[in-house]
Amino acid sequence: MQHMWNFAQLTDLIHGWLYETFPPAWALAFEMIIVGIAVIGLFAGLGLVLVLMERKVSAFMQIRLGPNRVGPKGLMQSLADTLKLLVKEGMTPDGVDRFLFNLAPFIAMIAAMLLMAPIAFAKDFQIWDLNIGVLYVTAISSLNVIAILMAGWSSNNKYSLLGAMRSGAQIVSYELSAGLSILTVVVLTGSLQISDIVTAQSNGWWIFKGHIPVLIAFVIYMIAVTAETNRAPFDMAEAESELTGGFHTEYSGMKFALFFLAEYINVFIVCAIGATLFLGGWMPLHIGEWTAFNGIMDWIPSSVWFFGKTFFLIFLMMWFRWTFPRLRIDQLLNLEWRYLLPIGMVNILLVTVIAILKWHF
Amino acid sequence: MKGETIVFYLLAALTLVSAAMAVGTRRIFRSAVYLLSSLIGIAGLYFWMRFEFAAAVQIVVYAGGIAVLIIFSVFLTQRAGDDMPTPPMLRTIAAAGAALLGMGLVMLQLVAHPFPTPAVAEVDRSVSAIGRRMLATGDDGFALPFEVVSLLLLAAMIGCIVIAMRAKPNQP
Amino acid sequence: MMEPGLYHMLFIGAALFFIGIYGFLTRRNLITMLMSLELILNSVCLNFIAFNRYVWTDRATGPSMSAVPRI
Amino acid sequence: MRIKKARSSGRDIRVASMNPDKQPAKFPGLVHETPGGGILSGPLEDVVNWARSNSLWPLTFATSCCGIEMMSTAAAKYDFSRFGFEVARATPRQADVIIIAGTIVNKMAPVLKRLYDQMADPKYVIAMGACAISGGPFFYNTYSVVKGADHVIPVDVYVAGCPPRPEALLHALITLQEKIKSGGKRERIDIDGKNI
Repeated sequence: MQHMWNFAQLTDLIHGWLYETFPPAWALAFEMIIVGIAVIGLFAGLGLVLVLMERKVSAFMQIRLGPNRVGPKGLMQSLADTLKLLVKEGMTPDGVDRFLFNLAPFIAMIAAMLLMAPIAFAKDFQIWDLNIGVLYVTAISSLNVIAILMAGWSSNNKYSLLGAMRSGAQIVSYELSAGLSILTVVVLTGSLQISDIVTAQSNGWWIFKGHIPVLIAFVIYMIAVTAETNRAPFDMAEAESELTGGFHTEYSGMKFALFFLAEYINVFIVCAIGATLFLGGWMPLHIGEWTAFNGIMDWIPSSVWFFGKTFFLIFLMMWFRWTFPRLRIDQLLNLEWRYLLPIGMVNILLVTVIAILKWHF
Repeated sequence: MKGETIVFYLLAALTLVSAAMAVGTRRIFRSAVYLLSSLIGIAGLYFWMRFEFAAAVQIVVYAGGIAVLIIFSVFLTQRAGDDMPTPPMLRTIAAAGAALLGMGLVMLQLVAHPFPTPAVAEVDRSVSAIGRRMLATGDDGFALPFEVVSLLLLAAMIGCIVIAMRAKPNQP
Repeated sequence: MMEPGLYHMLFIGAALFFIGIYGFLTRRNLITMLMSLELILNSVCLNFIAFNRYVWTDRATGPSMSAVPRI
Repeated sequence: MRIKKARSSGRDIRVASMNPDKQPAKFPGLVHETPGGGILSGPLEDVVNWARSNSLWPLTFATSCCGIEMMSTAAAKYDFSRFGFEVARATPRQADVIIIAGTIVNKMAPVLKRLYDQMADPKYVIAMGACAISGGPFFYNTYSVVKGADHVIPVDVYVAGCPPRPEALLHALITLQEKIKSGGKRERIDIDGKNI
């Protein structure tokens, strides 16, 4: 395949240079440091971009203008917010469990950072292509609920506790649906590895190849991850009109900003996984054996494909947020246990039949 | 010293120290959090041994399931903010003595017993191999335990549904 | 310090087991006893995996076996 | 001649300001000397003030009809999100500015004080409408209304009106922005040299 910018050359160049110049242990350490800095940089950049995007999308949905005074077209708005949150006072109120209260935002942040590892940002550009990539993502994303429960309990505040418990119930139950819809693609691919899943889509994305069951799985996945990242219409954990701020009621300044950032990073990650599973990740739009068409599509760099798809899904989630009213907690649990989960289970049976009989393209 | 060795000792320290804190602390919520970090340390050990599937399952089951279950039951049944009463001195000493004695015996056995360390080819730890073994009926298959556990799970699910079902309102 | 191997893993497993035993004997609270029991179960799983890694490396028995107590 | 006199008098003031004992008698107040000259911290302070002024997150706090105007300011026609105000926080820990939109009655006053105390520094206050400024229509013959929110908490910007139009609130917010940008801080009260 022809690509204009190939990240593999760049990473190989750095890798080779490091191992030629230094002894292996040092080279490994330097690589770790480089990856760490890159991930933190990506975090900061994504946080700024996504917060601004949320505000602009909300303005677009509500026929407003959105931030447009700070910097050109309001582009510096989220930078100003970040700087303000950095220099704002970070309180630790009396009566909280200090250790857990201060630990919780970092746990949320670390969980979000660990999730970056198996995501393929472009062709041959991946931090850790481990053989259980998708399962790893499912596993680590369940650590997030612990951070929320910790924050909610240690705040010593009834709103926080209620928000945390709601959030726990919600995340644990919606994880099942998300897992089932991830499994549909795993069944079709026959592998949990992210790179395998992406290469399996080189002649068409699963959402096209897998007939209607995969489409259903995609819809269920989007609903479930919207709930799992605690975003409206499923933002029971921080329902402002009922719980003032939910689990982060008592957090201020930078500790709150870490929660805020972790939420947006989680949104990015679930959308990236969704794009990888259903929309082919960095794989350009290929249609079967149409060589000419595929060749044209290959000229668009793979990172552009990946970020394009991911941001499309993020836009979808923001669209949900500013369109639907919030669900009540019983409606939320009913939706999961009475509709999504049974549909998902039947759906995975259908997909298994399709995969065994090789009906997919 | 290799980097791997350092990582191993860090993970071992995390596991053991947080396990000890989990049984030692007097606040029940903190105890649950320490337990969770100990279990994550074990998952790290699995990653260290390159059993990625076992590690991921460990995190899914314990962080996603059991820790949340324990924390919820703490919230719903205990007064999570209060300190638990300290156990009587005699019981502490007896328990510590029993644990140390058992530990010593096990260590004696461990040191005395030479385990074979064959240089066999690397094990196929892929998920599909584990899956085949789970459903194999032959000499080293796990079909029977798998089915028994499935039956147990089914019973548990039905029990959950029965408990959660709303009692029918009495028809007048 | 030595290169970590089977004995290190078995030591960790044994230590976890007896920490769990200690907790099980000292606590008089159902939930904390359950938590100690989790430690004991985990030490067993760790032993399975360690044996599979270092002794009987030709089969994927360890992960399968350790999956059963977890369920 | 006049210019020269002005210059010399200016120099006098500068000299006087360096030595607090020799201040001109008419000068109302004390001039405090800052050691150093603030060259290093100046630009950083400016950047921080720029960030603070452009990201004023209001607390959702509305006690009466001014709240409707506040909502109108937030809605599509006036849209205070243009200036970066739209992230209304329900919890005082995360809010920067409290817009007192409405009457403060005696029962509300302790709550208002508590909310203000719960906010993280730096925090700003806008008194919106006649009631919050002075008790407004309830100034006479009422036993239950606080005659101005500044009896309870310090106020940065007052907006007149009953209720003020959304443009007035926008103007107040921009005034607050300018106040922060110019480095104007509300003095903290010192009692026996201790900041409270």
